[in-house]
Amino acid sequence: MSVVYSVTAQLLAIAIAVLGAPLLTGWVNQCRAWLQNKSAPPLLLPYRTLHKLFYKESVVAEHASPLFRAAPYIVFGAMVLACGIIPSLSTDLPLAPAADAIALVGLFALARVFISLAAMDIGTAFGSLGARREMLVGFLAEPALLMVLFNASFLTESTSLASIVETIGGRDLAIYPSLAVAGVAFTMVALAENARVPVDNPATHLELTMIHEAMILEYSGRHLALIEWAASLKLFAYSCIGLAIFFPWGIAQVHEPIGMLLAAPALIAKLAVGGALLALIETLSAKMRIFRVPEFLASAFMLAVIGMLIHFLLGA
Amino acid sequence: MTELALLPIDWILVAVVAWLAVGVAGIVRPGSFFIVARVLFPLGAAIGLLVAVAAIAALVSVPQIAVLPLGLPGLPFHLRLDALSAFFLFLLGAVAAGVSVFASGYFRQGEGTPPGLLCLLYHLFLASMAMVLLADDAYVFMVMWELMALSSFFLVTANHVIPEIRRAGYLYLLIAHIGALAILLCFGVLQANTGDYTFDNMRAQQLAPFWASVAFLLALFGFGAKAGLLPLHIWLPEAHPAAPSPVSALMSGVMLKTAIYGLLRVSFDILQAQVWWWGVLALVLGLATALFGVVFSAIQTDMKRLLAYSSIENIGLLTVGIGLGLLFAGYRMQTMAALALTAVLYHALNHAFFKSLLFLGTGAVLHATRERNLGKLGGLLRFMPWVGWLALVGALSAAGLPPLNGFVSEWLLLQSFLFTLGLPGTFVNNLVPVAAAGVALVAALGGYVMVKFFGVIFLGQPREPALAQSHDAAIWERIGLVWLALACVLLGLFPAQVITLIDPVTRVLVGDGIGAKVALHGWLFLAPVDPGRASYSPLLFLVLVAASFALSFLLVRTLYHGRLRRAAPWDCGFPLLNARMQDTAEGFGQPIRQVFEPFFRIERHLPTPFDREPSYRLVATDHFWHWLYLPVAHIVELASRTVGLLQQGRIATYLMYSFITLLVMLVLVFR
Amino acid sequence: MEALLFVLGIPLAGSAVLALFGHRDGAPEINVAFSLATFIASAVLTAQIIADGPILVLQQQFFVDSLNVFLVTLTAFVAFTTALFARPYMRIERDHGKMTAPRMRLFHSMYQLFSFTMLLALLTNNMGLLWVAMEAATLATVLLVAVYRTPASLEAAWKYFILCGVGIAQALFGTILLYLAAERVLGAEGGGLLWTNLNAVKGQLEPTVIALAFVFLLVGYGTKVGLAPLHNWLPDAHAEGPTPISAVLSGLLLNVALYAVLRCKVLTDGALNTRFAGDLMMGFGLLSVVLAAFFLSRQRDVKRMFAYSSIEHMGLITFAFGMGGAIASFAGLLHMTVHSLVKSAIFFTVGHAAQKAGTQIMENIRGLARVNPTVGWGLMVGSLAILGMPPFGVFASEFLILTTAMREFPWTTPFLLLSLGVAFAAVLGKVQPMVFGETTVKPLAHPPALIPVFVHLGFALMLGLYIPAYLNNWYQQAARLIAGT
Amino acid sequence: MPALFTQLVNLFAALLLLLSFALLSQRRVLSLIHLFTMQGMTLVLSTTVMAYSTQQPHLYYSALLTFLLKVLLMPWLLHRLINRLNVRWDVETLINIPTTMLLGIVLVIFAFNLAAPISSLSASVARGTLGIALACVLLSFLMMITRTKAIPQVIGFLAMENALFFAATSATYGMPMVVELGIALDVLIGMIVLGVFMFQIREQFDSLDIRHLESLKEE
Repeated sequence: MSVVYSVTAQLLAIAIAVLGAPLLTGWVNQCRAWLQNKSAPPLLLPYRTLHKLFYKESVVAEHASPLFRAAPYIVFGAMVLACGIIPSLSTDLPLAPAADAIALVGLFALARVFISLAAMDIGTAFGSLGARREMLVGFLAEPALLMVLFNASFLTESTSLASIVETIGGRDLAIYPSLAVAGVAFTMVALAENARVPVDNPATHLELTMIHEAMILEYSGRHLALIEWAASLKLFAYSCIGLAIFFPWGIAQVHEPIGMLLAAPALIAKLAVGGALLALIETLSAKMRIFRVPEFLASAFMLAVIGMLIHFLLGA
Repeated sequence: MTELALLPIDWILVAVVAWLAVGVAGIVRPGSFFIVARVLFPLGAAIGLLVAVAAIAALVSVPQIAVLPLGLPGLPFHLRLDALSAFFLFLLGAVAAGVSVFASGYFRQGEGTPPGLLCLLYHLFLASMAMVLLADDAYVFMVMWELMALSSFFLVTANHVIPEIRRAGYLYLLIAHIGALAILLCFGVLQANTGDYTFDNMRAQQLAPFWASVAFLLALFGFGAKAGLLPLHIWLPEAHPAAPSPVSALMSGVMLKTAIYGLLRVSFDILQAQVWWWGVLALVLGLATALFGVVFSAIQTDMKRLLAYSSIENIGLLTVGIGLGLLFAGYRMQTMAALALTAVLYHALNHAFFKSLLFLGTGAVLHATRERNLGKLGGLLRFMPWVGWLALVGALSAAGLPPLNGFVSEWLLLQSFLFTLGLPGTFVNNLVPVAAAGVALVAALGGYVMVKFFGVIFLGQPREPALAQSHDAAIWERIGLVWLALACVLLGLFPAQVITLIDPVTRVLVGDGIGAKVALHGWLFLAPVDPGRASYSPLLFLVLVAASFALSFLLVRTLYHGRLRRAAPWDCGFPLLNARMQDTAEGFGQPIRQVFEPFFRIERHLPTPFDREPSYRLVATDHFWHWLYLPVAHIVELASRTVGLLQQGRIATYLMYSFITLLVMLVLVFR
Repeated sequence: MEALLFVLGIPLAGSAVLALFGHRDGAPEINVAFSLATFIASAVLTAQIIADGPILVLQQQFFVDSLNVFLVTLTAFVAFTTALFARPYMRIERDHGKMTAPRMRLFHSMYQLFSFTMLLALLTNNMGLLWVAMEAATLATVLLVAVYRTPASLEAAWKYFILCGVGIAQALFGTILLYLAAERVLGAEGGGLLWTNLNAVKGQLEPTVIALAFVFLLVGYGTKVGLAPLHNWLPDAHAEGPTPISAVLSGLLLNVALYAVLRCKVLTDGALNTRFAGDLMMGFGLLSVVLAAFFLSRQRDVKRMFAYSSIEHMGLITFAFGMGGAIASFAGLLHMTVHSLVKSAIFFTVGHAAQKAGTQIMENIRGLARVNPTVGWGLMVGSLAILGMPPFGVFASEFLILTTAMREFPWTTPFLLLSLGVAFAAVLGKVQPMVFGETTVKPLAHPPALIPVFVHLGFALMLGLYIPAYLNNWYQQAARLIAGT
Repeated sequence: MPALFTQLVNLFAALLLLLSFALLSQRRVLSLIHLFTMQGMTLVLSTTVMAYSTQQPHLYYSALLTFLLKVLLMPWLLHRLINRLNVRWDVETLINIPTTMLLGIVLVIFAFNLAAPISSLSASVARGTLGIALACVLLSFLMMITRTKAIPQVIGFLAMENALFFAATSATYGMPMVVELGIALDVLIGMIVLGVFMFQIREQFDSLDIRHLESLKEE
């Protein structure tokens, strides 16, 4: 009986992620437009974009290697798996043991490496430039994210996301200073990883500043669609990580189908708020020069480490 | 494995003798290229396999002892094959098999030393490494240790016409020898004036903490010199690129591990890891080494130097793990120590495979293009697909990406950091998170380095027109590469099984292991303590990613279409785009150079607007060379000049020396 | 008994014969033949000693025990191989016009006389005769050092003569004091100079006199051992004399001088029952090792460099004997053996290398391995062996010495570590480009004699990996003798 | 044994010391040789006295030997040498004479103090002589250090041999005959070798100034 529940929970989680991720992107864009007094694009625009791109034929450079064409699928797959193991609705996920927090970071790294390699594959100036910048962001963002997760792990003596959520969510509301610091770090990392202002601007193609867009410049058609989708999946995944660690309440515990019915609206609500907050941050902050980025991320890294030190000093 | 007529140790001795025989056979017809390449090296590879199999057998069987009628009177060669030796012997054999097969296709006519001599030195190198791992008394250990250094020295200087290579070899042998002297003194302490140099006796000695620490420090210095720990790493980026690629592969992949073996053997097995601050020392030293290595490898423009620095990084990570193990063992937390050591051993194995794979890959590239400078390579994936894709496997595992092997060991290492809560002492407790952060940073930078390595060599467009003619690796080389790549994948996918094999080794070292617990949770999942705490299943991981890959692929094809048009890359409206405009290796390293500015000693030459032919040159060198080695050399030179004044040719002065000596001694008698 | 007479008689007769025919064409062969005969005789003698223990013959004037018999064999052997090497070498020198017929005669007869004095010094039981033999050895070689008659060689010989003469005079004074001390115990007719008698009564000898005597003896014989700061004659003499002489000086003379010191040390330890002698020897040894190491790193002349390396190794051996104890003494004896084997082998290769390049300046000797691999690799392997690289015997002894020092006298190890490191850097850094790289040397008229080189290195290799039982027994007995246990 | 002999031996010993000082201070080569001869003569006399007083026959032989060698042969050789090479100049010293003398006196005191405990043990007639012998050795050592020409240096060397010989005869009852013979032989050969050298050096550097022999050094 419980197996059925857990399997359904798993499938549901993946399905919500894959289908709902563009919606989240759309929502963020809409909020941003409102905040900037622009006429907002329709909420479902991302879906239309994806449809259009899938429909178009994809143009590939002559000497593109198979790696170039495989990369979008790998990235997409990685993101799907990421969403599959992050407890968004329920902590009772059969796939969760496949990868714990560290493996999750590894998963993101895998995606990053492949997209960067694909970007270098064509051999245009932009591609390699973007790849370099992406790796620059990555080599600081990854350890920072890992340290954030470590904060939670030290707190709960576990690296498995499910049990982290269960432990923190299980306790009654308490303020963990280490987690608070880690939360700030996580926000900064999330901004950088999802190519948002102030680190990168998804809406620009200005070669001086662009990171993510520079890498995918050569992509078109279905490949581009997959990458865009993967990007929104990544945003979704990060939001879910944040919610799972810092606001775990409402996520269904083991073997309670009713809880799952409650969890869905809770998740949606939390995501809505989170998206709005993200839009707010993007509106309030200005894009920074590319070489400010390491400092930005380094400070995130430091914050995460300090969080751990605080934990060891205060024992909380 | 009892159905073997001989014990594993006998098999390994047979293999050693066979290796020597192969080498000697090579010297019989030194000129004959065919025999050496097509007969002897494959033979050596087969022997390597034998060693690996026998080692596996030894891992699961009781320690075995052999005594050879050689050595000093009263001190014959004691050999002992316990789990620790067996583990490293397996590493040696398996890697050597792949490298030898590759080498049989690699060595060409007319490159420096005649092939027969190379064959002799190469197999002498292998045999001496095997003997080092078998050694059970100080004398045979030292003899084989130095023999290893010597044979590799001659291998490094195989192409001795080039002065840089001679210099590299010189530096290598010098530092190796000084390290060996330190190890010698370490054994001198350990034997505690009993005149009995067997390791058994050394285990029996109850050294005072002071002497134990002296011994440990000497060992750390000696083995660190061989492993390339800061600040004794200086030889490594010189010697590894100088050697022929198979030799570089063996040196990076296996020889450095013998140093790790020695450190484990002395600090855990013989000294029983008594003092906790040893761990702190090793931890800090290792962390510094790892960061230094990875940062330097990020800015290299020579592909083999890049790999050499990355070896320094990995040695650093191993040392961090050892330090953690020492720390835990110092506080008698054996299980945790076992976890850390499992990570160390696992990573040693992984590094052996992927690093030799990468070095062999560079060897193939070198032969195809005669070019080591990353700035002159590129786009080779199209011309040499075999090397390219196999190198990709190596690069991904070196980058520590799931589901390949590099990730498993890094995962284990980070896990063992997460268990430091129980450690007493605020200092240690504050050190640990910082160290963990450092390890994470190093791992991420490792990813950066590998993207640079693979992307610049194999992706993009050829930076030189000549590259278009470069041919793929021949069959022998392919076999070698495939063997190593396969090992990387398997080690990545079946960690639980590997750890059950590592278990007896950690039992030798700290009397505890995690194999049982891991086996408890089945073959699919890797959960060192319990799944609720941490678990990882690379196989499932791979399956899931692949599944979603396939699913999305099929869906896209079915719901939409598979139309694809080939066109020229988009030139952003600038029609004269060419291969030279790609990001260079220097460019790719530039962010790191900016972020880690203080690490380097940079000499930059920028062109001015008025230059006739503007040129840009940037040399980033090692601070240690200028701050440590040159001063030492200067001091020695100064001292010898001072001493030289004694000998100024006048006989009266010489008589004066004798006279004064006489008087002084007479005073000594009657004081 | 007879064997002993042969051992001493053959070289004496040889020098007489060669004094007559030494300038003929066949002279080198005669030289080899006599040396071979001596070697055979000494081998027989050794066999007898192993068979029926120490002997004391000719009114106790000659005494053969395990300590000196192995040195006798070693001496005879190295003298023989050196003669083999000298055969083509001196021919080439003659072709180069550096040797004339009378000089060849001088060389050959003096060569035999030298080996006679060495053997006499080893075999005699009489401290006075020992002194006489040592002095005679100087006199026999001093003219050979000057045999080229170049200003440099004359200067070297002059320094050799004066410094060693003065030094040895101190040794004579020491001997007199020894006799003085012995006379009070043994009486005027008691054969107070016979080592066996002295050894028998060493417990009753007057400590102060013996201490004083040992000081003089150490200064005297130490000068010939080449202990710093009494070593100054050694590099010059080695560098300027013909290479066979450099080989025997390094390989034999130093050993014999050290043997004399050892005999005296045994008596002194017996008389004083303190570490006095040992400490002095350790001090000298350490000083020599350190100084020599730093000298090594500034040499330009190849023979001079290896002369300093001899000083370093003699220092190491003296240090080992100074430490005392069974293991260290064993190591010292082993080191004596392998050093004289390896060092003479090195001088053989160096001699040919210098002949090929027409110079002894190392900057001008390049890439030997290209033109003549055997010489090149011989030099390389020999240098590595002398630097203490296993599996050669030098490593075995250094292993024992260092490990013993680390526990008994830890304060000495930094010095040893430092100087061994510096020496390694110096010698390897100079030899490597000589052997490898682009070449500057040209082939020779006569085929070089390299069998001795590889025979020596082969023995050194064997001693590093496997020490035969009977050899081991020698070493053990001798070590017991020296360590006085 | 009668005190007379002891006094005689002591007298000769004092004479020997005196001669050593004279050697140390003397500039002219010819007179150096004369002094050396006188030293030898003193040695012979003291040896004979010892032999007579202690009834040791072999001391007579050694006295005879000394006479032949050190009184007749050596001086003759030296004379021939300086005639052949005609080097009869004054010898300038490295350190000026008075300083040398002062050093010498210090050495003598040092030697006496050194020998005091030993000579009290000496079984032989002449107790004080050992100290004197030691002093002579050190003095001739000093002489060798200070002289810049070859022949004076050699004379210093021979004087040292004399001192040693004196020590051998007076402090002990003389060395065994075989040793004596050996020593004598060595000294003889040494002289000859030296002579040969002198000529060689002469023909190479056309002078016997050993400051020409300073080229072999660590540059």
